[in-house]
Amino acid sequence: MTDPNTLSPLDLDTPDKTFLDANELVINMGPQHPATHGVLRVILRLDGEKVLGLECVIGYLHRGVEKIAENRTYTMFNPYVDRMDYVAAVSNGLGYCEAVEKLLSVEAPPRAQYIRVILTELNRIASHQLWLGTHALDIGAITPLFYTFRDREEILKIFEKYCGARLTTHAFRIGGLQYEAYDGFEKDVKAFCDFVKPKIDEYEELLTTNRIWLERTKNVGVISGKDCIALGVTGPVLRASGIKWDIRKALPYANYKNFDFEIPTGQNGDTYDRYIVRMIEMRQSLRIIEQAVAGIPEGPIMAKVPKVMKPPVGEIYHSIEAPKGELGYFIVSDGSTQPYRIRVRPPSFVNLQALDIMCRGQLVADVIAVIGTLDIVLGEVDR
Amino acid sequence: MHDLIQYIQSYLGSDKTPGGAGNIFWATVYVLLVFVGLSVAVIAMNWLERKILAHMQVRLGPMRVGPHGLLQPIADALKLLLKEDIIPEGADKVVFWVAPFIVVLAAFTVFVVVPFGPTHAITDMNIGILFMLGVSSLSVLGIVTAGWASNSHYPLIGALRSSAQMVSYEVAMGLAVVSAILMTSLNESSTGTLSMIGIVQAQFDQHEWFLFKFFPLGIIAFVIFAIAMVAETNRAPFDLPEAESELTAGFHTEYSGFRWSLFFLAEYSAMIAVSSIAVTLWLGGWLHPFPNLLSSPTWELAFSFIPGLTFLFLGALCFYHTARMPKHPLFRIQTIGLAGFGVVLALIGVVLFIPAVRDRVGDIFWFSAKVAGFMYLYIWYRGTFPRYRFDQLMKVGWKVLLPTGLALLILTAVVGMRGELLEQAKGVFGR
Amino acid sequence: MNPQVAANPPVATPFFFYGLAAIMIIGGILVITRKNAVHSAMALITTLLAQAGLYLMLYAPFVAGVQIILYAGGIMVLFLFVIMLISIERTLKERQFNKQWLIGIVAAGALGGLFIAVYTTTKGGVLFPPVGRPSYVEAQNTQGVASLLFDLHTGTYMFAFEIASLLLLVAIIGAVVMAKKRI
Amino acid sequence: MVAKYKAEYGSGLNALTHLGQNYLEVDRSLIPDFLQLLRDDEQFDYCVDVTAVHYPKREKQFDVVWILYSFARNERIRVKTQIADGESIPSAVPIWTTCNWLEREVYDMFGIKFEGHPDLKRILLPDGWKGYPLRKDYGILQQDSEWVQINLGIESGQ
Repeated sequence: MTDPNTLSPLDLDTPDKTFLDANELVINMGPQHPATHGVLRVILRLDGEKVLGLECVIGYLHRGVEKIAENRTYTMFNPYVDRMDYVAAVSNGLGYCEAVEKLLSVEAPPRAQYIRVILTELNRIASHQLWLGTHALDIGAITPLFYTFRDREEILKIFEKYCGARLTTHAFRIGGLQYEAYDGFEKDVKAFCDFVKPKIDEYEELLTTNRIWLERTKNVGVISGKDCIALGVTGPVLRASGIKWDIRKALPYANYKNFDFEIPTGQNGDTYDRYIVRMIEMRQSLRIIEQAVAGIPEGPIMAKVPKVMKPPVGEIYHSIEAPKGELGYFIVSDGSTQPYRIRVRPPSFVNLQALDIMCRGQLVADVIAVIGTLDIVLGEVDR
Repeated sequence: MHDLIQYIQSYLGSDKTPGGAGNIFWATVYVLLVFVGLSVAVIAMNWLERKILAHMQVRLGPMRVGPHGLLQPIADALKLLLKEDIIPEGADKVVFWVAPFIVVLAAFTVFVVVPFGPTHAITDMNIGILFMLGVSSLSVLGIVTAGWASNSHYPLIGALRSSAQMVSYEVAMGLAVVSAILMTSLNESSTGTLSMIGIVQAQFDQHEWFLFKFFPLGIIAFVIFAIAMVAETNRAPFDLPEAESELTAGFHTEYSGFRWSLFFLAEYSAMIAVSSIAVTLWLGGWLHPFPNLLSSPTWELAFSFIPGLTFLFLGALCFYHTARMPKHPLFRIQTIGLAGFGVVLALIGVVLFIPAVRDRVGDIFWFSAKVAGFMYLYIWYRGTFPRYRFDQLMKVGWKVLLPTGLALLILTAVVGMRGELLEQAKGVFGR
Repeated sequence: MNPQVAANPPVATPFFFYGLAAIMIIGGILVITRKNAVHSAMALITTLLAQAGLYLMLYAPFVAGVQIILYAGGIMVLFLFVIMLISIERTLKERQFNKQWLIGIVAAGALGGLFIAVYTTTKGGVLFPPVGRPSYVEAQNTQGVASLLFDLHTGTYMFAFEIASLLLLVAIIGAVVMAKKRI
Repeated sequence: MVAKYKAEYGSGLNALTHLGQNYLEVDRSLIPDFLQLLRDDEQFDYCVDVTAVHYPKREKQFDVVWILYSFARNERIRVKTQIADGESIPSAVPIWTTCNWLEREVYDMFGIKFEGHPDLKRILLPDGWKGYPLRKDYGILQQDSEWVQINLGIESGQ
């Protein structure tokens, strides 16, 4: 089934056959389960508490986003992408807008680019904060959830002030931005940066050196860089496995090449490394935001885009580094106002495939930790 | 009639527990008092846990039902009692019925020997501590049967986990307890005892809490017990049997309404019970701080004022918050309620100053205060720690606590008998 | 004469004795007649607890405590543990009594006969000592057990006790070896 | 690179660039071997996505698209091939494990069968569903009403 070259051999423990005859138990986790982050159903095959294998059943949230796209114009489809990864709606919008802009061969003006970067990075922090809270909650630490939600609130307030929406923001338009940054936008963002830095220290204080946290996350859900590549796993999970790859650096989009930031990597590819990588990513995002706020230029915020968009015949694949990994849009245009086909390459969907390999031989409690650490959003998995 | 009154009064001058004096009337009164007190404590604990946890987590907690959510536990209790009692289709009805009662019975029965004061216990058993450990271990039966009778995977796994957990931590717990019992006998005067009252008395006689005896052995034993008792009561960070993110709610997933509330009641009273053991064994039970040093009548008088002062302080706190209440007509009833609550607390405080009362409740107050400290620790743990994984839990129990406990037991014996041992060594080598 | 016993005459002794005995017998019958193994185990627990009550009545609180902590608390939990992992549906279909019931009845009859014989021959003697004997004294029970077991001069069961614990240790190791191929 | 393979495969291979993105049009017959070659010799070790596009008016109705990325070259490439309705195509799971779910999704949405796929079944839609929603002849309001009525007990899922 799998090529041994691409996939390191799994240490698959078959139950010890003794006269007591190891009991194999099949457990159905979800679709209604507090730790599956939505409506994910995981069928676990257990030997006692040890996981022999698992299968994900997904599609409970399937809304046919790709089909909807074929029946909407390019502009009309823009808000729909927010509903996929609803905790990182801004990133979704950025990917879509940039893909269509490429198809139209226009480029958003610099000021718009800067604001886009600020909002996207803010959204990355928000997404990671939500991940941290729920992940810690899954592992049993209930307090970080409230801390992260308190601080995420500040980001949502900025979004709300900017575009009126908190969750499904629809912040960007094809060709730039609809709204000019409100008065005091820079000040708010700067204040937020100053506000959130000690807060991130606070999360770390609660967890990073907590012995139980270390025991629960170290060497749990280990995946090697090789397996990550074979499975197409991207984002923090890939970086925690030691592969220094971030689309913001590898294939820069927006104006990320203007900013100075680092790509954090881990060595072991375990849950703890993924936690550390995401924590550093939050700080790096703050760095980007600070640079962007300092260098935000004056100028128009909207490129010249026709009212009725009719991209020339052709196809484009454009991807960005969403908080969860590579978020790609493959758009086929037939020259009409409606896209002929839009394919979304969802990071959560592809990353979720790795769940099986990461959980084998671990315990039930680790499945929870691994689902958490993969940072999936079922809205994006099922689309 | 007169005989009856005399029978009732005859106990009052006694220096024994009602059980010890064989006075059935007062024993019954004590049983009722403990039962009511415990229920009130559980209700208060419910409110406190929610409030304290909330404040640890930068939120307010219950604020709507009553001033500062004071009536929330009552509302919860009402809701639970009125809820539909669901018995799952495939469940084993009889066992499903019986299981919560086993748990509650086990949790409440242990309070028969808990010494709230030298005479304030229902009875003083010769095997007090053994009885407590034995009966509290029975609650495992209820948990296991509850999980099995639900006929569902999650409860079954939860039940298996909790039984394995409780059985293994009982061992470490037992070792720590034995080392404390050993301390009762390891001095010049006293002989060993298993009686709860006797253990506290021994601490008084030996002029130190067992926490500090044979430093640091006492503290280590206490720490082992303190860890094991959290595991015994299935609380965070050892709350795997009811790990909601993994097993939804563990062994009581299928329970609802009244039967579920019994589990809740049992969990909290078990927490109080094990805390009582810890207080009795290591923290000097009902003794106030420095009972030997500060034993002059003046100090006794000063200490006897503390319970009343505490309640007055709580009352004052209520009045302070009454003053801070929003001055809005919608809040009028709440403001009045809070003020009323403050008045009740202050009245209790005043009553506690009456000499006859003062002399009798001092012990109970100190005991409760120490137990309350442990309750706060429980909440603190819950707010701070992530949850252990099952194998790690077992590792901590068997590979860390058990060997430490064994070594500690031997060390305690050696240190306690060092005089005799030296003597013998002299006898052997001295010639 | 122990003052404590004198001050606290036992209350309603026959009532409690017969009550506990009845519970024990009913529990014992339920243990063998219930088809559901968990129900049997519950009945057995009841029996063991009633037995602990009888020990208490015999002024042997230490033994009663050990009975609860070991049998009812420890061993029965492990029993339940194992029973739960066995499919109940399968056990329900199995035959409850095998062909050895005849031998069983003979053995039980012999044991019962022995009890009756001992009871009748020693009535008023060793088995039911008169009130006031030292063995009544609750306060000395724990120490009494300990001195019987461990005292250098009066202890007669030290060797037997140690042998029994060694036997249990061997049993534990054997169980581990049998249950787990790789240790 | 392209020139080398062009020489080898001739008309079966066509290299194009659109909007600065390279893509290869490959004949259906070359498919598993050429993908294998791309991974082994050209270091395209990361399969970003597998998808399909439906052109009902064409004779060969489907475009199957592999989007590949090479970490070593930092380069992305698309491989396209055309197949007719009902035709199957070799699975790429032995080459990139990630194709497992991606191919399942393509099967789910377009009904394209992948030979040698370890577990080809529907992934997003329920197992008993009839029809392939991303085909152009499948209306946006269309549904498997039979399935809805049987499994959900309601008239319509709209």
